[in-house]
Amino acid sequence: MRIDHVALLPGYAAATTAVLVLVLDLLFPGRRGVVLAGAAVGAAATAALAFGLALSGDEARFAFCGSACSFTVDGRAAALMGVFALVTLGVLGLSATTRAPMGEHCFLLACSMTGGVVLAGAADLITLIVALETLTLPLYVLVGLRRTLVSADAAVTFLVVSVVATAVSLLGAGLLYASTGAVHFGQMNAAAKDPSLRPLAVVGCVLLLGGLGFKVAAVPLHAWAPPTYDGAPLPVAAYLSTASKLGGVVALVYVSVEAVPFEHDVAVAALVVLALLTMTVGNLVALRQRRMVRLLAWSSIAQAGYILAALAVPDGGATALTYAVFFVALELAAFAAVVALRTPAPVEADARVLVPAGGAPAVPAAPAPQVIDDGGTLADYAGAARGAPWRSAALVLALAGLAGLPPGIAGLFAKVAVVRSLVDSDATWLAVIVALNAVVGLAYYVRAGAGLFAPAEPGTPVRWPRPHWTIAVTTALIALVALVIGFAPQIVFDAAAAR
Amino acid sequence: MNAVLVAVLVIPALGALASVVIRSDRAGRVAGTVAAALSLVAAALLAVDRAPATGDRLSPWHQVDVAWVPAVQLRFHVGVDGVSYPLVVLTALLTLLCCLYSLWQVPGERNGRQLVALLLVVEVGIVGVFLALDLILFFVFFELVLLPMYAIIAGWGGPERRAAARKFVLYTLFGSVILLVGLLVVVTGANTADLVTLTESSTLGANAQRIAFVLLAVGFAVKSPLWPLHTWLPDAHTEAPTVGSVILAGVLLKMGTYGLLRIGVGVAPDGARWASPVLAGLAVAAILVGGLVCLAQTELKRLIAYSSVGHMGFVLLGIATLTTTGFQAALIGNLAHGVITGLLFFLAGAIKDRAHTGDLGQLGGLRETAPVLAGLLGFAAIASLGLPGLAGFWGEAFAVVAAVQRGWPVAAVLAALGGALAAAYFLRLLRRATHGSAAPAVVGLSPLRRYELAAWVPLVLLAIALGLVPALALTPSAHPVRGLTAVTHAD
Amino acid sequence: MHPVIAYVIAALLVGLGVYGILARRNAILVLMAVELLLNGVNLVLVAADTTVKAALPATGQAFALFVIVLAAAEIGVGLAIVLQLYRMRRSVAVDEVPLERVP
Amino acid sequence: MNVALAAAMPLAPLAAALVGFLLRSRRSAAALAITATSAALLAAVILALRFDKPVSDGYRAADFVDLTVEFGVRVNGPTTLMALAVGAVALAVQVYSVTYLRDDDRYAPYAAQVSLFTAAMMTVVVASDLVQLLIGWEVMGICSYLLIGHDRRLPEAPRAAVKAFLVTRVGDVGFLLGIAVLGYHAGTFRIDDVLAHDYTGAQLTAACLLLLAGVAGKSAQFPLHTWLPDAMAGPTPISALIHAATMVAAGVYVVTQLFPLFAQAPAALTVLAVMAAITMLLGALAAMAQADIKRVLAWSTVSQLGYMTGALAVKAPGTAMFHLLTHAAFKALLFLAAGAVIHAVGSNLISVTGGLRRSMPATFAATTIGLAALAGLPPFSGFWSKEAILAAAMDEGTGPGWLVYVAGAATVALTGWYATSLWLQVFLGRPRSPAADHAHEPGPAMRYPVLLLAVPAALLGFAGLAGGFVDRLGPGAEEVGHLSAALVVPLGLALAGAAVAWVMWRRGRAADVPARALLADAFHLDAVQAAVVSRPVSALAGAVRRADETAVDGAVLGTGAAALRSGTVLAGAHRAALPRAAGAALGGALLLGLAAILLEWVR
Repeated sequence: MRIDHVALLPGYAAATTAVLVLVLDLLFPGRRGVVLAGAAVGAAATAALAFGLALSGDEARFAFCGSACSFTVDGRAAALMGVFALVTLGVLGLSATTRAPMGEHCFLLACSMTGGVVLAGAADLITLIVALETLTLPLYVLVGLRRTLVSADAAVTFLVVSVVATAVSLLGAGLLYASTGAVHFGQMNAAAKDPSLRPLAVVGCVLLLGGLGFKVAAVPLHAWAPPTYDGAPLPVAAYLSTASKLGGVVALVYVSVEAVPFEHDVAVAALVVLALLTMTVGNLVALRQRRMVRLLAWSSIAQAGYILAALAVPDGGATALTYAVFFVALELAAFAAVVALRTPAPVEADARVLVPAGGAPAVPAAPAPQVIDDGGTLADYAGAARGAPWRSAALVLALAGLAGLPPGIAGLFAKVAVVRSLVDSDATWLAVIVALNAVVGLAYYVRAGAGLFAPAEPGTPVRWPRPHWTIAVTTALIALVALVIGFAPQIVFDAAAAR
Repeated sequence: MNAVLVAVLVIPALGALASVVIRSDRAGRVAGTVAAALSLVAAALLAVDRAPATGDRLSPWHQVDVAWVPAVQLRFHVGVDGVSYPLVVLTALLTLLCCLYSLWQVPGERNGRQLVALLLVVEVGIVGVFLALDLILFFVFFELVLLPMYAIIAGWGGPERRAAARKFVLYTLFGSVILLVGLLVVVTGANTADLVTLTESSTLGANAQRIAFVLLAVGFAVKSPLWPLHTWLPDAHTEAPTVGSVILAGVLLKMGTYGLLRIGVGVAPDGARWASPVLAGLAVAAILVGGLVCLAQTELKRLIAYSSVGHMGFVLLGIATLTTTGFQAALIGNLAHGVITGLLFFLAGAIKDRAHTGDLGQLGGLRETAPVLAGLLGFAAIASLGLPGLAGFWGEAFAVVAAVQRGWPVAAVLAALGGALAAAYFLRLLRRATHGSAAPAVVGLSPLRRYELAAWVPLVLLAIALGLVPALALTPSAHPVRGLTAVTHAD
Repeated sequence: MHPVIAYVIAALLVGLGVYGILARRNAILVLMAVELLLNGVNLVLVAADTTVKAALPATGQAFALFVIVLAAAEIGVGLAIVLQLYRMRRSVAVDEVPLERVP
Repeated sequence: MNVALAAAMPLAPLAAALVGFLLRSRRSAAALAITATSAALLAAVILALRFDKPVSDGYRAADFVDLTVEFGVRVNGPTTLMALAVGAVALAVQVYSVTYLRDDDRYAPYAAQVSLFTAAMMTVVVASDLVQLLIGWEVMGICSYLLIGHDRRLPEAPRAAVKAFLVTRVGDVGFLLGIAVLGYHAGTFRIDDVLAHDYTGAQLTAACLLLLAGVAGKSAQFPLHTWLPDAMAGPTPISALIHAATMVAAGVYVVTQLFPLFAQAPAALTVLAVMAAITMLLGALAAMAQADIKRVLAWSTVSQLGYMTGALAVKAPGTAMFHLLTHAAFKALLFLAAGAVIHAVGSNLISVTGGLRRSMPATFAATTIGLAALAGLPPFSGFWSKEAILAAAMDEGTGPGWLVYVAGAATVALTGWYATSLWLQVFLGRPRSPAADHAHEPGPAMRYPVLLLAVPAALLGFAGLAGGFVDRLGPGAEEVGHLSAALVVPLGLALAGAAVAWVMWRRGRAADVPARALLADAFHLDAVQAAVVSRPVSALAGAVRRADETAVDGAVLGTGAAALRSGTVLAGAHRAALPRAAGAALGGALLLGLAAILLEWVR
């Protein structure tokens, strides 16, 4: 049993973070700031270790090796670990004003992060599924932490669909094992000899993929996403639509590309069906959404469709991961901007100038804002462009990127990469469908973006309340990252291709 | 000189940044305008100390070539040659004029510096399209224009602006995603995105070329626009603010025709030869439909928009003939249309701002109340109907000649009749708008302001200059055009 | 004992689970049904160890252990959340939980 | 030197025009216009005196790689004469207009437009390249459009202007295509090269017929003549300049310049002959029934142009040139004199004139000369040219020849009739209105041009006796200056026509010709044109617009609406409770599994 602890360092760091948070919460009861800071430091350390690992040397590191290894950390895996940590860091930064008890909030996020970090290194089915569950389980609680009806509903929805999906994927895994007798990615390939067991393997493979499809909210396993995102606190929704989804993509890539290439044609068929359904349904339903978070939820479903399409072509794994990373950055930026726009700083009911019915702004002492921490409707964003130009700019940037247009060049390159890999493997028809779906997508992104510029209805503040400073800083940083990787996308491409 | 090449792209970007960052509206507008002026200077400078023609097909005067995203074979490869140079200068010029115009006049007194900033961003995109020598880079710039233009229409446009802007952005995005697929078919097929390499020696198979050309043609046809993919244009023009219409008609449409010539024909010559008859048929249809619709059109800006459909039809007919005459006609037709239609939209905007109506039924007798405006409108209309001696003539007449050359007499006859139609509807326009006794709507119009004349006069002069000295536009493009036809007839 | 028996039982368990998930309105019962399904999976894994030539002996049993742990964790968290739901709704009927939120 | 002179002829007025559009004060505008036109005329005179041998020179103006266009000058005999005529008439009109438009606040642009027109016509005259010629050709058209529409008091002016431009433009479609054919096959548009290049018969016939369309438009030949009478809505000097002396003659001139091509295309010439015969008869018949002085002259112009094209049809371009020149002289004279009359009585109607002989002696004398020339009475200029044409037609002898001859002879009689009738009604008898009573001669600026033009109108015919002049006319001028016995026939017919007119006038029934309404409306050809062309086109336009908005755009909007609708439907499917989500997940996954199994089995 060989164990390379260096490979495990990020995992250790992540787990330690969780423990640290518990301890801090114990030592400094009620000191939200301290706990948050501790969690942030932990996440940052994890990220640092992961990227250090990614940059140190090219050869992969292994742990828990018998005849085959259960944990492999190559450049790509390390980079993915880093991304998980960074996303968690960002979400922590957005959580400053969450109404949930900070200790639990941070602890659960740290646990989830641990799951993500481990997932990135998983090299057999067991590790993969366990890590995925570690990533998901805390989220049930996170969604339900607020004592409100919507969040309880959301939590239950999430829970039920999730456990069902997990059961399905476990069934698939079981059948795969029953047909191949191996759980390590490398060996399943080699072991798949017996033709009589082939149908079993096929079903197992498809069921596994289907179950994993739940994580990326692939149609028809998607219906949980909109209510869950909408019911969850905004930071948690952000985490769900980024880290959790990235976890799903990683799992899908590992299974479809690494584990069961011998069933690739079947996997391809399943993935193409899922992709077509997902992108089309997601985009069309998103057209009719009135609430910001639901719109983002449906749009993220559609985006998952593009990722699945990329997966459907041979060696599309790298492309899918690339797209997923770009998407995560932009989606996180979008949610950050929404958080910044929607959650006002705790107190300071400062002199809030109201838009009068007509004439010059008057200055009445407006009532302190009731605490709002959900996305609200698109109409609630009217006047944001004038009231909060920078935050609006960030949101517009993110939406443009998700639509795949400049100034969000990152999104543009993501689309180009996907379409390119499709065209490259003579799936031009699929490329065309993806392209047309992008057009439908723009329709609602534009609507959401234009909503910011609509004139504010009289009675609302002209200057929007300023967000908590950590949220402001985090939003700025995330937006900056989203912008920068647009101009230096090669980093992501390389990382996704590094083995 | 390569520094200048980059400067042409960077200066407007910085200008846009400045005019957004600067707090005061006035100062922001001025900063943007200065940037526009500088970029015009830079663009003009591109003509000096050109590199000697190396390749026989595509040999830029100056070029910059830096790796950017190897993963998608994207290099930052920009360069200028005789085909793109006039268009670059025209773009810079029109942007400057629009910025000047916006210094004083912004529709509905909305925020002016943002408008200027958006204009500059659009300039970056369009100039980038004309300069790009890498297919993916070309696409990036092609997309860059989309949202700013949407914002210009939706933010500063007329009453129906939101719907029109929406239609514009979705329809043109449809075009450009198809274009993307086409470009990637080429890139993955030839395993390079470098336009020079692709033009010098096209390694694409015949079948790939056909697929690629069809996709590219559809993509560019939406932008140009080519009938029947044109219906976003009238709405966009009718609702867009004056400067928006000017940029849209003046240079934005040219991205389509330029792309079709530079990339469609240059990269997939066999595909082009295979599809050219269909293209020509559609072009002729565009000419006739545009003319006939204009003849039955009653709204000033809509009429001009549809006339653009007709004019672009001539340009596309020229390209479709795949003859040097046709290409040259298309290129000068591009320029002429940019200058003249830009002027027409300026004038139409001035009229609508004053008379508060674009309905030809309510206008009339303009020459009694505003003789100068009427005179300029008359000039622009006459230039636009392709009167010999003015810019419009060369493109249209020689598109017809090229059709005869290619052995398409029917197309030639129909196109020439389309020219007569143009005369019919423009004279109808003049008769409705300027002749007769003054209608109530045009009584007591505010006089022309100095900045308006400042924005218009350069276009008037350019229209005359291009008409009397076509060599201005034709001489620089002669060599590259010969190269292109060398491609299309290499068999 | 012939492994077929085990597989048949597993299939039955899975079928029961699926039926329960689709038919039950009570959240607790739905979770139970999932449990049944998972147990079917466990049975498959364990039985597989006897039928298939495993690359690594007894992998299936190890896997089964993990599945049991997972199931326990899910149930734990799940019950907590169902309790929360009960607090809010005074009912644990899943078909009273809307997917669409009326704004 | 000759090249420079030739270049100066168009360039001077062009400069004047470009500057003139910016001017406001009428004094400076007039000074500029007259100076420039005089310069052009001077250049023309010097060129005519210095001219020894044809020259041609130019530079490459437009490079279409395998086709090039050059701008340049090309001088030969006819060129010099044409330039003289244009310059002289233009100058006369500019001077005349200063007084005629005394109280018009838009004189400045008017003068500039006349200068621009002069430049364009001069371009046509000296052009060395077909495309360059086309430029002048169409700029003339637009100028005539602007000038016809000049008068704001006339409600019909804008319509007439549009009609004039459109009808000629339709003809120019053919002209452009003809040029395209010629230029494409010759690989160049230089006239000399085009004439040198040898085309196949088919190419030539096609090209020449296409060119003829343009010629018919500009030179108001049937069936494209309908715009000319309406064009009389323009100010009288414009009618004199454009619609009598020069522009309408441009078509004829161009054919004389390209005649070597036509000579090899007999089919085209036959068509031309038929066109000419119809045109001259139609014009004369219509002229008989007009009640408006200017319209009488307009229709007579149509008819006289028929003579010129007839001469071309019988391979006598030189003779056509000769008639073109004489006609330019006497028709300009007639229009300017008519302008004086209209100026005096304040109306175009013949019925309000009468007995102006005493009150306007100078105008009377001038008009007498002009009408005599028009009717073809010796020794006035029209006599000589018309005789030459008929003689040429008789010598040609073939079908076209006889056609032209017969039509020409008949037209001579009709012309004699309406010329005499007009002369009698306007100047003799007693005044028929108070305005005619108090009529008086116009100011000198209007009088002298008339009197000066009277000289060539009277004497230009004798130039036909001078050999040098005949050589200048170019080929096909053999008949010019040679009188034969055959001339008694047309002469007799002319006198007969005149006599009949005199008799009718004495009976006081000068106005009522048979089938007056039909003739006055020129056989309702306008209505025919409207029914056959205008209305169908506008109907088509309406239909196309509707189709474009409903079908083409409808498809686009329909797509969008369909997407939204399907979105609504799908969204409705999600308006449900949790179990549906779980069921969908489970069902979906299991269905995928089943599908996979089936896939396996079919394999």
